[in-house]
Amino acid sequence: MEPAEILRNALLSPMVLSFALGIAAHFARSDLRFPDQVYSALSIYLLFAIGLKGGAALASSSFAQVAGAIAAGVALGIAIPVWSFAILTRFGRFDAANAAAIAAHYGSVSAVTFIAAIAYVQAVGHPAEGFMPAVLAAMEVPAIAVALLLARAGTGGAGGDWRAALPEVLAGKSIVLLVGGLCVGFLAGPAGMKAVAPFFVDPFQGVLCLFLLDMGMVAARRFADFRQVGRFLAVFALAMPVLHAVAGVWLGTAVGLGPGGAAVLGVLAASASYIAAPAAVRVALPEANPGLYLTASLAITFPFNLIVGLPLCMALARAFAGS
Amino acid sequence: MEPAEILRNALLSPMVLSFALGIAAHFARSDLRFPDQVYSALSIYLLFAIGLKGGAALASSSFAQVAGAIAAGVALGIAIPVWSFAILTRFGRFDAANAAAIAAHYGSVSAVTFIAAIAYVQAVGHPAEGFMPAVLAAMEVPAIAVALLLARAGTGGAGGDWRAALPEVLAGKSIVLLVGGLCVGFLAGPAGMKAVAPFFVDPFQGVLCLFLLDMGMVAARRFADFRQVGRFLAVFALAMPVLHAVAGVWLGTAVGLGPGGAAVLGVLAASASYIAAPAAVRVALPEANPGLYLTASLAITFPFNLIVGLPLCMALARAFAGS
Amino acid sequence: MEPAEILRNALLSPMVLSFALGIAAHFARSDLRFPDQVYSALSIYLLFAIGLKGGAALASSSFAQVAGAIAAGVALGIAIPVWSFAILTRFGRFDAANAAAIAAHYGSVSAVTFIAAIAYVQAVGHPAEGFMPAVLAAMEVPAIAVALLLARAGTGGAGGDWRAALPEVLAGKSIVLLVGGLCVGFLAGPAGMKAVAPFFVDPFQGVLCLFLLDMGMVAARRFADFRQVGRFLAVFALAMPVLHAVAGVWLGTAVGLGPGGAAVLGVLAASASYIAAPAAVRVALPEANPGLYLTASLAITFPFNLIVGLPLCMALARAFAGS
Amino acid sequence: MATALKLVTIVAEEAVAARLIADIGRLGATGYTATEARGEGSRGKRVGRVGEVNLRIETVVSPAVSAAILALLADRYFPHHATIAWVSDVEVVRGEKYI
Amino acid sequence: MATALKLVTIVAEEAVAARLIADIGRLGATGYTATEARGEGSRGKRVGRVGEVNLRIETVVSPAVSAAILALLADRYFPHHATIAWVSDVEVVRGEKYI
Amino acid sequence: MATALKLVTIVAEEAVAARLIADIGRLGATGYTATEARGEGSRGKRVGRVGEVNLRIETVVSPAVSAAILALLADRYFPHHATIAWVSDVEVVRGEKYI
Ligand SMILES: Nc1ncnc2c1ncn2[C@@H]1O[C@H](COP(=O)(O)O)[C@@H](O)[C@H]1O
Ligand SMILES: Nc1ncnc2c1ncn2[C@@H]1O[C@H](COP(=O)(O)O)[C@@H](O)[C@H]1O
Ligand SMILES: Nc1ncnc2c1ncn2[C@@H]1O[C@H](COP(=O)(O)O)[C@@H](O)[C@H]1O
Ligand code: NA
Ligand code: NA
Ligand code: NA
Repeated sequence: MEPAEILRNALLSPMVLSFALGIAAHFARSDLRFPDQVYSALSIYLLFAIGLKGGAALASSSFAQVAGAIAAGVALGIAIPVWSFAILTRFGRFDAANAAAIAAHYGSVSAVTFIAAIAYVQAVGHPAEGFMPAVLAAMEVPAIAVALLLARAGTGGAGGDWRAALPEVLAGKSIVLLVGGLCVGFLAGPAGMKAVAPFFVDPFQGVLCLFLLDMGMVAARRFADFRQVGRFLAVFALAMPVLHAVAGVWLGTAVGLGPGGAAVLGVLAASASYIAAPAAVRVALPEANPGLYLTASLAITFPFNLIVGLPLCMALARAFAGS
Repeated sequence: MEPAEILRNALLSPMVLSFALGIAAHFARSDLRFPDQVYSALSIYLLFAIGLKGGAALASSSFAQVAGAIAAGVALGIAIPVWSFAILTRFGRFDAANAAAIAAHYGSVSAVTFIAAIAYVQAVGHPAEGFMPAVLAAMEVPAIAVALLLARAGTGGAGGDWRAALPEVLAGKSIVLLVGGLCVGFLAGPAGMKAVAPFFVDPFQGVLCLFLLDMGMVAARRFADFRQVGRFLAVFALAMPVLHAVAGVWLGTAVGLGPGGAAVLGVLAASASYIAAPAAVRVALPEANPGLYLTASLAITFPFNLIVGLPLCMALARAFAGS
Repeated sequence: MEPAEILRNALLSPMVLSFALGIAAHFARSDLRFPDQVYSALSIYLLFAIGLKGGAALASSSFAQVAGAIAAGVALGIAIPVWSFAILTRFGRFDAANAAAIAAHYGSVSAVTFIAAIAYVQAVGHPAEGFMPAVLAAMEVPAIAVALLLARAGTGGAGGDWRAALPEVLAGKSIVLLVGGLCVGFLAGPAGMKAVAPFFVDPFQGVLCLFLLDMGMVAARRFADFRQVGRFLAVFALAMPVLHAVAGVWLGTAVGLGPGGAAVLGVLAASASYIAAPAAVRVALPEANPGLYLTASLAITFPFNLIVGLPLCMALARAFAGS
Repeated sequence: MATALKLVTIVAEEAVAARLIADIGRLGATGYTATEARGEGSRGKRVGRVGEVNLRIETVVSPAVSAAILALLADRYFPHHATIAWVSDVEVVRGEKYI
Repeated sequence: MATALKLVTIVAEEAVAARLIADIGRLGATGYTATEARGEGSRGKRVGRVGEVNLRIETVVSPAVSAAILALLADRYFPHHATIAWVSDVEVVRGEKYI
Repeated sequence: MATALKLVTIVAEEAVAARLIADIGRLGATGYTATEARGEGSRGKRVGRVGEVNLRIETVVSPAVSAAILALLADRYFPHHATIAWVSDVEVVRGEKYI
C-alpha cells in the first residue's frame, strides 16, 4: 500500500471523521448531547469486547511471544514516567504533583487510541497479533504506580497517597473489564467466542465511531483550556508521543512482533491515558491541575495520535521490519 | 406484488406492530418505561445511521439526479407551510402563532416516518434511491424558516423570533447528525462504510422497532389531548398528508425518481416533524400551544402515515410511473 | 456429547464466565457500575427478543404440541406455590406473608435463566422447540396469583391484596414485552422476522453476557444478606429447584417435548422469578421481607441453576428420553 | 408576589412510587417532580437494580397538604417500605397555583 | 464560617433550559447544578420524550440575585413555558464565592 | 411527630464521591440519597464525561453532624475538588432514626 493511501486511510476512516464531526458539532454550538449513561455503556462495551477478543487469541498464542511483548510494554510503562517527570520538573519547572500527574498520563495508555490502532493496521493490511489487548492491560497500571512514587519522593512524602490510590486503580472499571474480558475470552475459547461474536466483534468498529463522535465533543470542550496549558506542555504533548512511538515500535520489532503489532505497541507508548490515570490522580494527587494533564492528553495528544500517530507508527514499523 | 399483499406488508411489518404494541401497553396502563437516555441514544443512532448510508450513496450518484430531488424537496418545504398557514388562519380561525406553529410542523419532515418508508418500499420490491437521506436533510429546515417568517408578518413583527430560533435549528441535533452523517459517509466512501455496516446497517430495522415501541407509548399519551385539537385540526391532520402525498409523489416522478424514491418523497411531504419543528417552535413561538401542534403531528398524522400513507404513496408512485 | 463436555459447556460458557466476573468485580470492590438505564434497556431488549422469536416459531408449530407444553407449564405454576407454601409454613415456620412471597417467587419463572437454558441446550446439540417462550410467558403469572390467594387465606383475608396486585403484574413490563413480542413475532411471521434478526437474534447471546456481568454484581451484593436467610431457607433454595427440575423434565417429556424442550421446561420449573414476582409482592405483601425472598432466589437459586441446573436438566431429559 | 409554602421531598422505592404519586395527588398536591436516585439507609444500599430502585419525588404544597402527606407516609409507607421524607419552607412565585 | 444565601430551584422544560441557564448567569449566579427529571403539573405529565423533557436546575445565590431570577421567570418564562420555581434559605460554607 | 434536622446537600465530582460518602457515614450520617448531575461553576462546565461527572448527594442529619460534615468539606475537599455544599432546615417524621 502506498504512503498516500495509508494517510488517506488514516484521515478518511469513519472513526477519524466521526471524531472530527464531534469537534465540529461543539463549535457549531450544537445541542447534540450524548446521554451520560449511554457513554459509559459504550465504554464498558468497548473495553470488555477488546478483552474478550484478546483472551480468545491468547489461547492460541505461544507463551514466549506473549511474554516478550508484555515485558516490552511494562518496560515502557516504567521508563516513560521517569523521563517525563524529569523533563517536566527540570525543564518545564512544574511542581512535583503536576509533573507526576502528567507523567502518569503519558506513561499509561489510552484504550480508545489502541482500538483505533488495531482497526487501522488491519485496514492497511498488517493486522496486529491477537494478544495485543493483553499488552494493553499490562501497560495500564505500572506507569501510574511509578508516577505516584515519584510524586511521593518529590514532595518529601507528603503528596502521592499511592497506597490509597493503587487498589482503586487495580479495581477500576477499565482494568476489571480488560483483564476480566481476557480471562472470559481465554476460558471460553474460540468456540465460546463464536456465539458472542455477532455482538462483541462485528459491530465493534461502528460502536467505536459513535464513541469517537462523543469524544470529539469532549476534546473540543477542552480546547478552551489551551491557555492554561502553556507553550512548554503543548510542545511536550506533541513531541513526546513521537519519541515514545519510535521507542515502542523499535522495542516491538525487537521482541519479535510483526509490523502491525510493533506499530500498535508504538501507538500504546505514544498514547496518553484519560480514563485510568485521571481517576487515580484525582484521588492521589488532588492538588494537581486537571486543566493541565487532561487537556494535554485529551485535547492535544489524543487527536494527534489518531491523525498523525497511527500512520507514523505504521511507517516506522515497516521501515524497522525492512519491508 | 398485489395491492392486498402491499397492504399486508404495511400493516403486519414488525415496525407497525411494535408501534401498535406501544399503544396497547399505554392503554393497559403498563409500567413499561423506556429509559429517557436510551430513547435519545436510539434517536442518535437512527439519525446518524441514515446520514451515513445516504452519504455513501451520494458518492456514487449523478449530480443532476440528486440536485433535482433536492430541489423538489425544498420546493415542497417552502410551499407547504404557505398554504397550510393560509388554510389554518382563514378557515380554521387559528391565530398567527398557532397557525405558523402547525404550518412549520407539516412543512418540515419526520425522520422516523422516512425511515419506515425506506424499509417499506424496499420490502415491497421498489427500493428508493440511496441518496434520499440528503433530500430528508434538505427538507428539514426551510419549512420552519418560512413558517416563522409568516408568524412574524401575521403578528405584526411581535412573534416569531426567528433570528434566535434558526441558528438553534441548524445546530439542532437532528441536522448535525443527518448532515454530519452524510459528510462522514460521503468522505469515508463504500470501503469505509463496509467496516461499520454490521453496526449501522444490519441491525437498523430492529432498532427502529424498539424505537417505534416507545413512540407508540408517546403517541398514545397524546391521545388524551384529542379534545383540545378540535374537529377542524383533526380533519386537517388527516387530509393534508393525502394532499401532500400526491404532490410529493408527482413531483418526485417529475424529477426522475424511480417509483420507490417518488413514494418516499411523497411520504416526506406528507409527514409532519416532531423533533426539529417542536424544538424551534418552543423557542420562537412560545405562545403557540403544544397541545395542538404536537398532538396533531404525533398522535394523528404520524400513525396515519405509518399505516395508510406508506401503501398510499407506493400505489400512487406505481400509478404515476405507469407500472 | 460426553457428560464431561456437557459440564464444560455449562461452566465455561461466556455467559457463566461473565456472571462469575460480575461476582469477582463486586468482591474486588470495583467501581464498575452498569448504568441503571442501560440495565433496564438490556432487559427490555432480552424480553422483547425472546418474545419475537417465540412468536415467529409459534406460527409454524402444531397447536396440539404447543397446548400440551403450555398446560404442563401452567400446572407446574399452580402446584409449585401450593406445596412450597405448605413446606415453608409447616416445616420452616414462616408466617403466611413471607411463605407466600417465597412461594410466588419459586412458582413463577426467571426469564434470564430461561434464556441461558435455551442457549445451553442448543450449544450441546439439543435445541428446544421454538415456541418455548410462549410457555415461559404462560408460567409467569399463575404462580403469583396462587401465592397471593394463599396469603389471603393464611392471614385471614388481611394480607395479600391480590385484586390490586394482579392487574399490575399482568401489565408489568415483563409480561407486556413477552406476550407483546409473541404477538408481534406471530403476526409478522418468519419473513418479517428476517428483517429484524440482525438486531434481535444474532447479537442476543452477547447482550446476555453483558447482562449477566451485571447480574453477577447484583447477586454478589445480596450475599451480604445470607445470615438473614437462615439454614432452612438456604436448603429450600437448593433442594426445591432439584425437585422442580425433575418434575418439569418428566412432565415435559410426557407432553411430547424433545429432550431440549423438556430440559428447558425443567429449568423453568426450577427457576425462581426475580422481576415479576418481587414487583407484585412489594405491592401486595409489603410486610414480607425482601432479604428473604430476593436473596434466596437471586443469590442462591439463580447461580445454582445457571451452573448445576442446566446440565442437570439436560442429563435428566436425555435419561427420560432414553437416548 | 411570593407565597410561603412547603416543599415535601420523598425518597421511595420505585415499586411503590406510582401508588405514592397517586396518593399525594388525592391529598391535594397539584404536581410533582421526580428524579431517579441511588441511596443507602437502614435497609442497605439501593443501587438501581432488581428491587433496588429509588425515586426522589418533590412536591410544593400548602402546609395542610404537607401535614396530610406526612401522616399518610407514617401510616402506610414507613412500616414496610424503604422510604424517607423531609419538609422545608419555600417561597414560590404565584403560589396560589399550588394550593 | 457559614453565610446565609438563597437556593433557587427551577424545574423547566428542556427546550428553554439552555436559554434559562444563560439568563440566570447574566443575573449574577456564579454556577448551577442540573439533573434530568420527570414530572406532572397543570400541563400534564412530562416523561422525558418529544417535547416532554424536564430539567431541574438549582443555583445558590444572594437574596438580590434570587429576587432578580424570580422576577425574570414571572415575566418571561411562566406565561408560556412549563416551569415552576421555589426558593429556600440555605447556609453555605465560604459563601462569598457565590455572591 | 416531626423533628427539626438539617439537610446537607453536596455536589461533588464523582472521582471523590465514594470517599466522601464513606466520610460522612463515619461522621454520623445514617444514610444518603444521590443523583447524577451536570453543572457549572468556577471550574467550568461539568457535563458527565471523562473527569466531568458530578454527583449530588443529600443527607438528613442532626445539626452536630451537619457541622462536622461542613468542617470536613472545608478542610479536605474544597481546596482541591470541584465541590459545593449547602445546608437547610428540614422537618422529618420519626426523626430519631436519623440522629
Ligand atoms: N439520612 C438520610 N438522608 C438522606 N437520604 C436517606 C437517609 N436515610 C435513608 N435515605 C434514603 O432513603 C432510602 C431508604 O432508606 P432506608 O429505608 O433507611 O433504607 C435510602 O435508600 C436512601 O435513598
Ligand atoms: N406542585 C408542584 N411541585 C413540584 N413540582 C411541580 C409542581 N407543579 C409542577 N411541577 C413541575 O413543573 C413542571 C411544569 O409544571 P406545569 O407547568 O404546572 O405543568 C411539571 O412537569 C413538574 O415537573
Ligand atoms: N452557585 C452554585 N449553585 C449551585 N451549584 C453550583 C454553584 N456553583 C457550583 N455549583 C456546582 O458545583 C460544581 C463544582 O463547582 P466549582 O468547583 O465552582 O466549579 C459545579 O459543577 C456545579 O454543579
Ligand atoms: Na503511553
Ligand atoms: Na412534511
Ligand atoms: Na419456577
